[in-house]
Amino acid sequence: MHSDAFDRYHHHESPLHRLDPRIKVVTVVGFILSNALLPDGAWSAFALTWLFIFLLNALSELGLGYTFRRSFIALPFALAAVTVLFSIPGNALFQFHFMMWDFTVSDAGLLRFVSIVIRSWLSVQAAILLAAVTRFPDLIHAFEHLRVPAILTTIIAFLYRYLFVLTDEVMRLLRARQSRSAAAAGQKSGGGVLWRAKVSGNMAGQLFLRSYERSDRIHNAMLARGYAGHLRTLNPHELHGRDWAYAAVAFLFILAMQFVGRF
Amino acid sequence: MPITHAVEKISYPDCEGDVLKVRGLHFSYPDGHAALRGISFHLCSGDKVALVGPNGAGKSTLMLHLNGILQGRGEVEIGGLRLTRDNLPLIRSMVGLVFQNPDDQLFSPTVFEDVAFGPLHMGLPEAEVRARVDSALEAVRMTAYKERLSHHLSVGEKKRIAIATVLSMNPSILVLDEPSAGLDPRARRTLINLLRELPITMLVSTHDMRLVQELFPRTIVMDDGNIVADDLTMNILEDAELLSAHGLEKP
Amino acid sequence: MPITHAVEKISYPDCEGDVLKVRGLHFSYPDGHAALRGISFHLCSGDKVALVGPNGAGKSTLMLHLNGILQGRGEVEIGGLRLTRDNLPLIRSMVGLVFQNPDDQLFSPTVFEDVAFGPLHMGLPEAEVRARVDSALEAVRMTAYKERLSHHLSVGEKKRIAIATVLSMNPSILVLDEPSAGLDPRARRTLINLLRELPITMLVSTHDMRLVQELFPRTIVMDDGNIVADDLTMNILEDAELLSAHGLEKP
Amino acid sequence: MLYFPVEPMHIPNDYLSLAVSLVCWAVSVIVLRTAISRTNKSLGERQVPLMGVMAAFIFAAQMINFPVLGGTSGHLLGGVLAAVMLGPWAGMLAMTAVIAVQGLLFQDGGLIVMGANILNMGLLTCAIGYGLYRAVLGKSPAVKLAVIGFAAWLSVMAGALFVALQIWLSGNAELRIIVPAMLFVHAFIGLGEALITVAAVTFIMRTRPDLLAESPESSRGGRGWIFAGVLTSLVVLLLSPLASTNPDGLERVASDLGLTHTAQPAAFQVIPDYTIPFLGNTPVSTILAGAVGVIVVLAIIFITGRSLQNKKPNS
Ligand SMILES: Nc1ncnc2c1ncn2[C@@H]1O[C@H](COP(=O)(O)OP(=O)(O)OP(=O)(O)O)[C@@H](O)[C@H]1O
Ligand SMILES: Nc1ncnc2c1ncn2[C@@H]1O[C@H](COP(=O)(O)OP(=O)(O)OP(=O)(O)O)[C@@H](O)[C@H]1O
Ligand SMILES: [Mg+2]
Ligand SMILES: [Mg+2]
Repeated sequence: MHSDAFDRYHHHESPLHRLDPRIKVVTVVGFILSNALLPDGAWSAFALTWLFIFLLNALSELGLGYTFRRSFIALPFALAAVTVLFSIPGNALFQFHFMMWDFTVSDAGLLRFVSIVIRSWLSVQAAILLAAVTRFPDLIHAFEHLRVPAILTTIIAFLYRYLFVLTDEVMRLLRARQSRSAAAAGQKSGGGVLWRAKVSGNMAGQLFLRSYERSDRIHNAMLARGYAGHLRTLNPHELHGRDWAYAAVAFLFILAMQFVGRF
Repeated sequence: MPITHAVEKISYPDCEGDVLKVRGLHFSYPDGHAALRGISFHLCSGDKVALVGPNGAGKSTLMLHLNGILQGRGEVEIGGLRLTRDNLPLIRSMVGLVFQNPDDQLFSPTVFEDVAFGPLHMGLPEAEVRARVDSALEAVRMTAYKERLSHHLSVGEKKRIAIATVLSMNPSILVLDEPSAGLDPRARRTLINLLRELPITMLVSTHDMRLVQELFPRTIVMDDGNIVADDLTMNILEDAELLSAHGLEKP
Repeated sequence: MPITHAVEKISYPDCEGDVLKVRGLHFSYPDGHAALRGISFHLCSGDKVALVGPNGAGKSTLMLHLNGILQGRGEVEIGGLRLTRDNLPLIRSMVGLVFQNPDDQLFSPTVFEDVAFGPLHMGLPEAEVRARVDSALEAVRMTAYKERLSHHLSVGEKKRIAIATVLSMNPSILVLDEPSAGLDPRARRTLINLLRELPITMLVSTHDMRLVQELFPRTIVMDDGNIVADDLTMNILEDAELLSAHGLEKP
Repeated sequence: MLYFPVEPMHIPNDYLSLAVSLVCWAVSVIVLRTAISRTNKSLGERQVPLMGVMAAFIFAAQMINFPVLGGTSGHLLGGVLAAVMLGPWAGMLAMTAVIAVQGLLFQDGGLIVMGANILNMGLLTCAIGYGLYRAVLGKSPAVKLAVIGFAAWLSVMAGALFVALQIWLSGNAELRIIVPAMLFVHAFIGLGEALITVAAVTFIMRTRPDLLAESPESSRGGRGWIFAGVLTSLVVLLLSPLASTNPDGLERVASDLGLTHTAQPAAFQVIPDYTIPFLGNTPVSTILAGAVGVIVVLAIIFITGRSLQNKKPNS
């Protein structure tokens, strides 16, 4: 079995893939921040930003609609912003009653809601693109260079490596339980909720022990290869002219969006 | 010593698949990889069949279809009952699936709890559950281990307990995924004897060609999602061309 | 086909243990379980030795002593150098230990980083590290995999990369714990050929008696923390009594 | 799909105002900075693979579910389990790594709001979990399990309450609605968390009691954690009913503290999210405020990174 489904990286030889990961991280963060700073209802800026993402999609050789398609997985979260509809006073569009509350959807609320969903959706697309054109280990390197403490990046590197091993293990545990979740003919099956919860807890405990013991073995393997408490890595990354050029373009674009969005 | 099977003992193919019938089974994983490309075969009551083929042939994928953990296009019939979403729980009580790694099968702290999971989930009364656990442990000769912690057992012991966890559900067919992997010769021998004695239909995937030769009168060879041969083991093992074409070796 | 070794090719015992010498090694785990009870043996340059014995015999425990991950009572000498706390880093660069499960050995996200881990921690300069990685990957014929992510590899590929991770440290002795477990026949064959070609002293624990027969002129049998036999493989495999007493089988 | 986001608690980007997001980032960075220096100090060399694999464990364990009712299922968040098994600081780092990967790789929770997500799901849960557990360290297994179960439930409620408060402070929801709604839903989710956590710890107690040995080494936590845990719990326990039954009171407090404006007809309406007072509520002011906030946070992260870099021997 494998959990390749976890992989967000898609290998191509595009200009975006070749960019230095630091530049990619910094510009994506800048891009997302810029989105957050756009005022509600900055439609033209939203549209231009989306075009920009479209353009990057094209550059990445992933296909024009790649991030667009992928971004739908994040859409259910739009529900979380529903409360905005009722929270901003303005001209009432319609009203309804639910349990002990009265809800009023106002025009301002609607505007805010739509703006939040769009901004969030644009940001998600940028993040999806980043993960699709940057190998995760390079992403970790980038964060190392951006002075995220080494211990955190190391934990994340191990997490990433063993994510695949352990989720495979979980999948197999879940399958084993599933395949024994049987019923006799004409009989109610499943057991009580408490019992089911206990079984899940047992599985978590089981997984914990195995992970714990595995970390012991990994530590042994590291010792066997000379580890003495500090990790060393080679830095494979170098900043080129094209990286700076791209950074400059992205920065100008962000400034332009802020201008378009506000005036 | 390899046992060569007297031909008259072999009952193949003398039935219409009363225990298991698979017809035109196709399956692709979500990432688009086609793992099964039209599998058809059947098992008769009492059959003991080996499933061999190189890594990635689709053996495990096929096994996961037999009790509906995966559901592809095509038909699976267990004991004359067509597998559908509605009768999944019932089917699961008829097909006992044992995974390669016993650690994946044993998720409870004690042996008893693990063997009792199936019957408990089926909603059987307590006395019946206890009786089933006892007879399943008896069958794999691990009665003394009832109160032990699964975590501390040796691999060979775990393997046997893993088999008990499905025997306790009184399955009509046992499906084992690579049961002998990682066992030392003694544990492997014990397992072979156990499998030989269990009076139940079984389908066993393995890379261990000696096990195939010793234990299974009939062998199915899979490669790349297809069944490329389904014949008496002795015929298959004689077919050097077939073996080498599918990365297998004569024992 | 099993290869039977011509007797004149065998160089045992014609040295004083210039590569590895173990004398009177005792070890108990913290829980009091005595896993090694006085182990003594030696390896000569170029030796390829199998270490066999039932589950729990202490094979893995012994291997962990050879580069000081565990330290028991007794003496371990590598290349004439007595293993002490001070020369641990040096010893670890001389003993290449490969664990059974490649997922425990390949802990870095990419193949390159994993193979470079050892040389980097030996403090070698960058150019030297890169050269070592290249030649190690060359030796296991996985050069094309340098930039791959470890979790994408098949078990057989992982096994080979795991061997490369220690080859890159230019060890004078290779210690492998059950290298063939879980491999399909083709991958197993590739591994056997690789081990046969590597011109390096090796000690290999395994349950795979055919591997022993094919590859190793000399075999050490362990049981219950003791070495119960240390002889030419052909002699050991003929000694039916010895084999059955220690849960082994002739291939 | 193999990966499914399990908690309705990951806040996406832009659902919090920039100001609230940045404040949460600042708080998280400060706490994590301490966690890092503590674990660095007490770091047995085997802690690095241990924490990494444990983070992967939490990630994987979140996929273990059990059917509850009508197709819904219970899941594990894991903060309390991590804190009890690894100690508070290591637990926080492991949870942070999990949330970071969920955000970076799976877009489950945004980058800007990651500080808030870390605070809600990683830091609070570990503080409550370890603090309460630490208080009963010498007691009988039954007492310990009961407290762990309660802590697990409370940790989910704490996360939910903080999410609600952050959304409210961002001006995106009314207190009177969001708090009861979040708490109501999570009261049930919390039960699942409690059941799984207790069963998992019981399992470990039975199979490897040595891992739960009562040796509060320095990598675990001192008695100070009891104070931290109980205090956090009290805040959650007192604030939840207050916010649900008497939102006006809380709103008044917030506006008195300058967190929200009361000048507007509806008390909950606007917050001074990213405006600079003397420039008024103009676009320029908003941009400047945002920029200032970003600079402040970057400075904090930078200084933290530097001070840590200096402490470590060069490797
Ligand atoms: N979860 C998955 N997602 C995508 N592809 C998968 C998944 N699991 C298996 N595959 C692929 O499906 C094919 C069949 O896999 P399967 O595990 O059934 O092979 P197998 O015959 O059991 O091999 P082995 O002998 O190694 O156990 C392989 O190519 C494998 O890479
Ligand atoms: N960490 C440990 N704590 C206590 N006992 C242990 C530990 N690891 C191994 N043992 C015990 O020490 C003995 C030797 O174990 P070891 O792993 O060396 O056996 P082995 O020969 O490698 O077996 P296998 O063939 O199953 O790998 C066994 O009885 C085992 O139960
Ligand atoms: Mg398989
Ligand atoms: Mg071993």
